[in-house]
Amino acid sequence: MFYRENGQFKTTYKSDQQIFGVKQDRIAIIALIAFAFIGVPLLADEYLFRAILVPFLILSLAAIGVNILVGYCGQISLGSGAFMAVGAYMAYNVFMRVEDMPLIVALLSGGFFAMVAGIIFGIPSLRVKGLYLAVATLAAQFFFDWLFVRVRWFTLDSPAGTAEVSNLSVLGWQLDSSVDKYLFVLGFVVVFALLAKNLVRGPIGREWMAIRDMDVAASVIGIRPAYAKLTAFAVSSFIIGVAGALWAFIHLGSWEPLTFDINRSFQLLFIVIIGGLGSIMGCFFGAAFIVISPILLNQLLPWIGRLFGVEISTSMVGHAEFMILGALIIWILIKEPHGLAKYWSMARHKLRLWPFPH
Amino acid sequence: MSKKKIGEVILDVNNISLRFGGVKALSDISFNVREHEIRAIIGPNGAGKSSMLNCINGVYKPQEGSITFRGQTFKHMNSRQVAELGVARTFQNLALFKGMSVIDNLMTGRNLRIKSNLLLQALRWGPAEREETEHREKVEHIIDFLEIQAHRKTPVGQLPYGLQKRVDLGRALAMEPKVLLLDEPMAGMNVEEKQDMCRFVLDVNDEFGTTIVLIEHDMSVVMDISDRVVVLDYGKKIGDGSPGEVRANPDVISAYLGTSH
Amino acid sequence: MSTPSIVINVNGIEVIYNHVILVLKGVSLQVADGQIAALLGGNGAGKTTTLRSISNLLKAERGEVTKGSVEMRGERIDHLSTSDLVKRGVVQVMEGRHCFAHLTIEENLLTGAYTRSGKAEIAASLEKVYNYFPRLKTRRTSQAAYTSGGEQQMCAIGRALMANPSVLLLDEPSMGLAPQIVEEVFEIVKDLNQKERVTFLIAEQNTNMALRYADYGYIMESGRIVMDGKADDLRNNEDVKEFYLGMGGDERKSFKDIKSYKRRKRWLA
Amino acid sequence: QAPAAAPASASATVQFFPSLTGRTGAVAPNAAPFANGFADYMKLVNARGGINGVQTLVEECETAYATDRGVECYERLKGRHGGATVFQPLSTGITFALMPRLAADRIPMITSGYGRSDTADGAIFPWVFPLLGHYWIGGDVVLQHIANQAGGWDRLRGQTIAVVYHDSPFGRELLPIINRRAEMHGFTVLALPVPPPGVEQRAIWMQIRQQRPDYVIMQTWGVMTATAIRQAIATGFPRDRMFGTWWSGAEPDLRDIGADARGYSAVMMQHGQARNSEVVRQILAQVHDRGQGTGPRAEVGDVLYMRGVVGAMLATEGVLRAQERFGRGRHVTGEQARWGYENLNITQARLDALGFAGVLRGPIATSCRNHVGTALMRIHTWNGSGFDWSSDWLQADMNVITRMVTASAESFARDNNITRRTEPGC
Amino acid sequence: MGFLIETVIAGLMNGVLYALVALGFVLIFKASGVFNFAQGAMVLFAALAMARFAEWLPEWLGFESLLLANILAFAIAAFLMFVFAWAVERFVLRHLVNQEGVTLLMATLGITFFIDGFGQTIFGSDIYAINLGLPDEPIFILEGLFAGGLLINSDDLVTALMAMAMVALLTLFFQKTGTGRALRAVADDHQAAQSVGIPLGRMWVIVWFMAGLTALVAGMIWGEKMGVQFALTFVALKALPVIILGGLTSVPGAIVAGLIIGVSEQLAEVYIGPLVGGGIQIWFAYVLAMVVLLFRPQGLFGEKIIDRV
Ligand SMILES: Nc1ncnc2c1ncn2[C@@H]1O[C@H](COP(=O)(O)OP(=O)(O)OP(=O)(O)O)[C@@H](O)[C@H]1O
Ligand SMILES: Nc1ncnc2c1ncn2[C@@H]1O[C@H](COP(=O)(O)OP(=O)(O)OP(=O)(O)O)[C@@H](O)[C@H]1O
Ligand SMILES: CC(C)C[C@H](N)C(=O)O
Ligand SMILES: [Mg+2]
Ligand SMILES: [Mg+2]
Repeated sequence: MFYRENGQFKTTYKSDQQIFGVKQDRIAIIALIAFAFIGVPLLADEYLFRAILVPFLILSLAAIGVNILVGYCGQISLGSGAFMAVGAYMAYNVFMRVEDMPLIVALLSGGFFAMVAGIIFGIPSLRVKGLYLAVATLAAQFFFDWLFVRVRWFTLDSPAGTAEVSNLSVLGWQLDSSVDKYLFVLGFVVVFALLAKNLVRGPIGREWMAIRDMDVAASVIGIRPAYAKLTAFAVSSFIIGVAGALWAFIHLGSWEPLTFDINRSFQLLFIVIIGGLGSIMGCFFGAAFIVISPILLNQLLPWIGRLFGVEISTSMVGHAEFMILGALIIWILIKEPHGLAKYWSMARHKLRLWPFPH
Repeated sequence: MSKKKIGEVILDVNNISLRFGGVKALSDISFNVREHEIRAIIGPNGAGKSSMLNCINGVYKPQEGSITFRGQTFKHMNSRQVAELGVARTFQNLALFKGMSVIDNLMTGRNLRIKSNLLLQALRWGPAEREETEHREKVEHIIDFLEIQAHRKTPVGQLPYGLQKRVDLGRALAMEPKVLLLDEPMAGMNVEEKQDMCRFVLDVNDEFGTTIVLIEHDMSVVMDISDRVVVLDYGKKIGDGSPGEVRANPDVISAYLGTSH
Repeated sequence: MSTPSIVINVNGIEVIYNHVILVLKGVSLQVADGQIAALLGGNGAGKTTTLRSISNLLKAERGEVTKGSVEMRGERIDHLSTSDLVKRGVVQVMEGRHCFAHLTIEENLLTGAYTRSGKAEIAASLEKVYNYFPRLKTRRTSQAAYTSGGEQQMCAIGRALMANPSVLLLDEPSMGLAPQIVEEVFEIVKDLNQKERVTFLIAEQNTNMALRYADYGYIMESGRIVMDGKADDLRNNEDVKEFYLGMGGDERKSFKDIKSYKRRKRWLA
Repeated sequence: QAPAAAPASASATVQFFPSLTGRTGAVAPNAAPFANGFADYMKLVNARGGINGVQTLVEECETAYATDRGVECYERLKGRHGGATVFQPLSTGITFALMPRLAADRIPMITSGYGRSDTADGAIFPWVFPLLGHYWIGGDVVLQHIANQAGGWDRLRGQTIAVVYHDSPFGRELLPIINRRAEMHGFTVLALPVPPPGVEQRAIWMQIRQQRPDYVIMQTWGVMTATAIRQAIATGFPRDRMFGTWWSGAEPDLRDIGADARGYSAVMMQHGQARNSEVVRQILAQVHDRGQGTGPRAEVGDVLYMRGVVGAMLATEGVLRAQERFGRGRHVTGEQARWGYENLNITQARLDALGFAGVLRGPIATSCRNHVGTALMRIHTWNGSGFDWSSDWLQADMNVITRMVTASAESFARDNNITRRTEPGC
Repeated sequence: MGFLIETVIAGLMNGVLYALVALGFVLIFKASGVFNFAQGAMVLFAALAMARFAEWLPEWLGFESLLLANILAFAIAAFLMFVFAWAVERFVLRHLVNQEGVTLLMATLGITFFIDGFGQTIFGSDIYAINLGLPDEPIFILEGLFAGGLLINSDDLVTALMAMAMVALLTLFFQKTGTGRALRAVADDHQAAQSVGIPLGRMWVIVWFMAGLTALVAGMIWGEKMGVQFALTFVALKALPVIILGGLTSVPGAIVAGLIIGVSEQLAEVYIGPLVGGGIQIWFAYVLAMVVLLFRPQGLFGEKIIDRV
């Protein structure tokens, strides 16, 4: 009845090391995943799938990648958009150029190439720190934006330099309807989220965090900063690359480099910070916030206006949306610099103590 | 108490000099540390004590001199190598991983011993899981030993200073080092806590035979527990010997101890 | 003898960090004008937190005073900003040094005089600080980050002196200082106290030193004041002797002979 | 594959025209007048009594010229108010992203003067209508105009033409026709991409100063155009050798520069500024004078405003055409409207009746093979405070264009496993 | 040869403008440790205010003097920047004392969103002109020496002078005044700065106002050359490689790096660009800055990054 861990004695370290230590958590998560796979397809409509759920899931995935690098390893990156682009374009090339290429392999290969790019552009991190590094990663952002526009080879020489894919299928399963697309993306996201969680709570995750928190001390206890940073770049950009490929293949179907421009990088960083640095769960909260709130504002404002009998023009809505979003972001940062994930853990903490606080 | 057995020289520092621009942090320092002993380094503020430790574990690269560790001689050390050779240390200005829990901090101390690769870790499968559990057991021993069970999962940044110091020690212990370098482990503690800390240090020294190099300003601690003491002043060595000898050394008295002690 | 007026009056404060962690559970203490008060207690007892709530540095740590009040000479100061307090002469030396890493030692000291005007007076204060800590003078052009731990501690104390304070809150001033310097620091404290009537509240682990110089002492344990009294009385209290001064009976026990056995403190029983 | 007539549903008493706008951000100066013209004309249609009595309804959704926002807007609006009739996304990037979705949702898209040029081939792109022109036509006409001025195509041989373009699908869409013509007539193309939003063009204009091309063609949009012209002034490139395509030749681009920009020309998809046209008079009288104007009154009749008006006219005329087949005075579905757009035949008389005399030239007639309807263009030139026509009606060389369109559409069909429609007339 | 010189001059002039925007970043970073992404939005906001008031005031008050309109508009814009600085402190920074760099950076992105929307709401999103009365047409000099002469823009020269003056003033301010020292202290450690009695709030208002003024000057000059429109915010992105190349904390660094980047990207675009398809300006500056960082992680003039145990 109560949310308690009392009485759930952990007799082995193994059980103490589970992802969700409290039994109720475990049940809740499993129920949530089951609901996502079974309940949501029954309830949601086309708009929800296409305009909200699919982008939400893919951005969550990308944010997990960013969080590994920024939140866990402490290397601020503003180049995530570029790694999404690398994932998208390379997956596209693999998919189109190789006969009978299975979709999943193509998507993963996008991740692979993004990983290579990530490692290369991660090399400055061995010398450069903090905000200097952040700006240096913009080099990746602008370089790849340029590359995919300029070098026609990447877009199979299409005249306008766009890429498109159609008729996707996995082992005979046609990904036509929005439900199919949603389920496909969901599957990817769940698997990757679990793998990522395992990494960050394991030895490599501790190396990353150690580098983040105090790199000199980390090297004194035998952690090689180069290895830790580059693996973080690799794992992170792999995940981001896969997310990029999903975004292009599943969400858009047809895209251009602008899809992955610097605003995308900022957006991802927002997700991670609003959600909570160093929290996988936070990525989902952050993505939900960033995906839903502009849309919600955009639809809500005219409605609110009408309540008061004023017609708010589209441009006014557009500007107000910017202002409110900006203000909301600041507000969240002020209220909880550790992001929405902190609320999550605080809520659990309180629930655990409830009804006896302190 | 049984007289402990002090062994051969394990760490030999030869003619180390270290400069930062115009500042001579260390000039021509030599001393050695024997296996199983507690070796204290004392000296006034800015004497170069911390810098000495930094040279030993590769954070600073001295311009001159060499360091011999268990028979191998190095011009200067490399942090990773030193860690692999079995040297661990704690820091004067707490260098913990603030965002991580106590357990995770200690677990980083075991990272050198992790064998499973990234893929296994991601899947948390078989060997990786088993390995993790083994290391966790070791770490739990240390946690028990340092009596910080209650704080296992607290992010260390939120712990009070004194406990952070303990975690710092724990992280070093988790490496199961041959030699442990402690930089003012008892600063900011009251007597009771210092007593605890001394007990830990002595226990480590006794039970695991760990060699200890200790920097400390509290003379009573130094006098009570160390076997031999080096005294630095303005980067120079001005004394070396048993606590008693050092306490009687007039240079040391004027430079460091003052008259009231 | 008239009782000296109370300068700092902390009135049953509760402090919560991060909205959840209750750290101070009703702490009250008074520091009288011209007094040296010592705040003693183990790690995590809440000494730093108490000082922070007086100097109003809690907010930056995401902590807040949820109950009680802090008064200075009868006037509530819990809503004043730290810089206003400094202007009124209340200055805190933070635990763990906190020197301005990129500024030189001298620049660090000069920022300490931020609230003051008058070039000559500031120059005089600077001279005074250099007199107290000659070591700082030799390192004056070095960036603070590149000085040793002890040098930074001196810099932090010196910086606070530059504000010409009337109430000085010292958080573990002796930490990391060589014994001689510790002695000097306390001599400086006594000097300022006697010559310039500066009031002190010192959180200290070095109980021995603190009680030697202090007039009055408070002992904290897990967020409460568990004992207070004249410094001399505390020094003779059996528990304080055993736990804070390390004396079993009358002899100081050697650190070497500590047993893992611990006696429960009487006031916690 | 004409859809069967659907029973008019009771709820659908209005015909819904979603409007994807760019009222914020770097393209706002240019995209906002379009949206205003579009909305005002729809109001005019309603004031005139609707489309055979069916009232039009416009709902805007702001994309700020960003593709993913465009996709969200599309998803949001497509099902509203009885279903979207037709989308006009006002961005080539967004048209690319929407194309795969149209067939599944059975909603057509009008891309007047933007989008993929090869969508002119309705046999392969049944849902897309680049009515009145696409960039290949525009490019061809500009070159024709330049050739005419120079004294014939052969005079271009050996000359250099620089193309300053928005580095996006929009900008690049112009290049194939220019390159094709360059091959045919032996001039050199200097392609100069400008990264959006286009505020940094100094280096490009330095290059132009160095290479001294004979002409500059601009495929720019939003603030990029104004910046280009300012840079041309700063580097002394003669304005009368600069030619824009229709999105780069409107008042907001030039107003603040004024006299310094005199001589700059742009190819127009038929209409330009039309302050004195009948339709403008009507809009002023029946919309603005009744206090229902969407944007500032001063802007009514401006180039981009008129383009919005024309866009709305095409959208409603298609519905009208569809009603002829599926039921007069009834709401038509997107699929039915598609049929209407594919079977347009707007004669000059009809245009005159609608108030477009002197603005557009008919007939605008479409078919399965021809989703453009007409390929007539004119050039106008900035006189320091407004535009003057500086050419006759010009007709793109459809021999060249159609071949390019078919080849490109075929290759698209191959890559995407689309089969050419086979019904009669295709 | 003539063209090379022209390209270099064009680069230098661009560089001056980058430097002006970069200065705003440096100011705020140096004085509060905040990496202020809103600098670009501030440039836009200030320029919009200036442009619109210069247009509105003569209408409202019924005078015609361009000079007067510009002066008044400048004063109002400056006042708005002060209000802005005050609001930023009051509503944002005050509540974020002692937070990590990234958090502060994100907060400035929030500010960016806010003023982008706010500025366009009150001032509109069309293209507006700032007319300082400087001639736009180029001057050609040394026509005897080079074919076609050397092209110079007179407004470029004015710009360059203004930038120099600002840099000189700011450098003096930081190195020589007590406030300058206090600002640097704040950047190092918010809490400690508080503890010595530095009023963080006032400091922040001061620097943000100063940065606002730099933004105004930069916006005015850009606006004069290019017109004022939303897209101006993107110019700020160009200032980023400048500040890391020059060093986040160095005022002269911003200028030198601005010039280096201005010239080198111009040369790169003109001479290398055509070989690889053009448009390399967009990344060249970043890659250049990144490569330099590999050798000097703190930029050319930045303070050495300190990490000690
Ligand atoms: N910023 C913070 N966030 C959360 N908890 C905190 C924070 N600062 C202190 N605490 C908690 O408050 C309690 C009291 O800490 P405080 O620093 O006041 O102790 P102290 O008496 O000064 O100890 P020490 O002698 O070790 O410095 C501790 O349990 C600590 O974990
Ligand atoms: N990285 C560095 N750069 C410049 N000078 C340094 C550096 N590290 C240490 N120093 C200088 O070297 C001298 C010795 O410093 P060290 O930290 O070793 O002193 P210490 O003996 O540990 O003193 P304390 O007891 O105060 O900690 C000091 O004067 C210090 O300023
Ligand atoms: C108005 C717009 C449709 C024009 C735009 N530049 C494009 O083709 O993308
Ligand atoms: Mg030291
Ligand atoms: Mg404390």
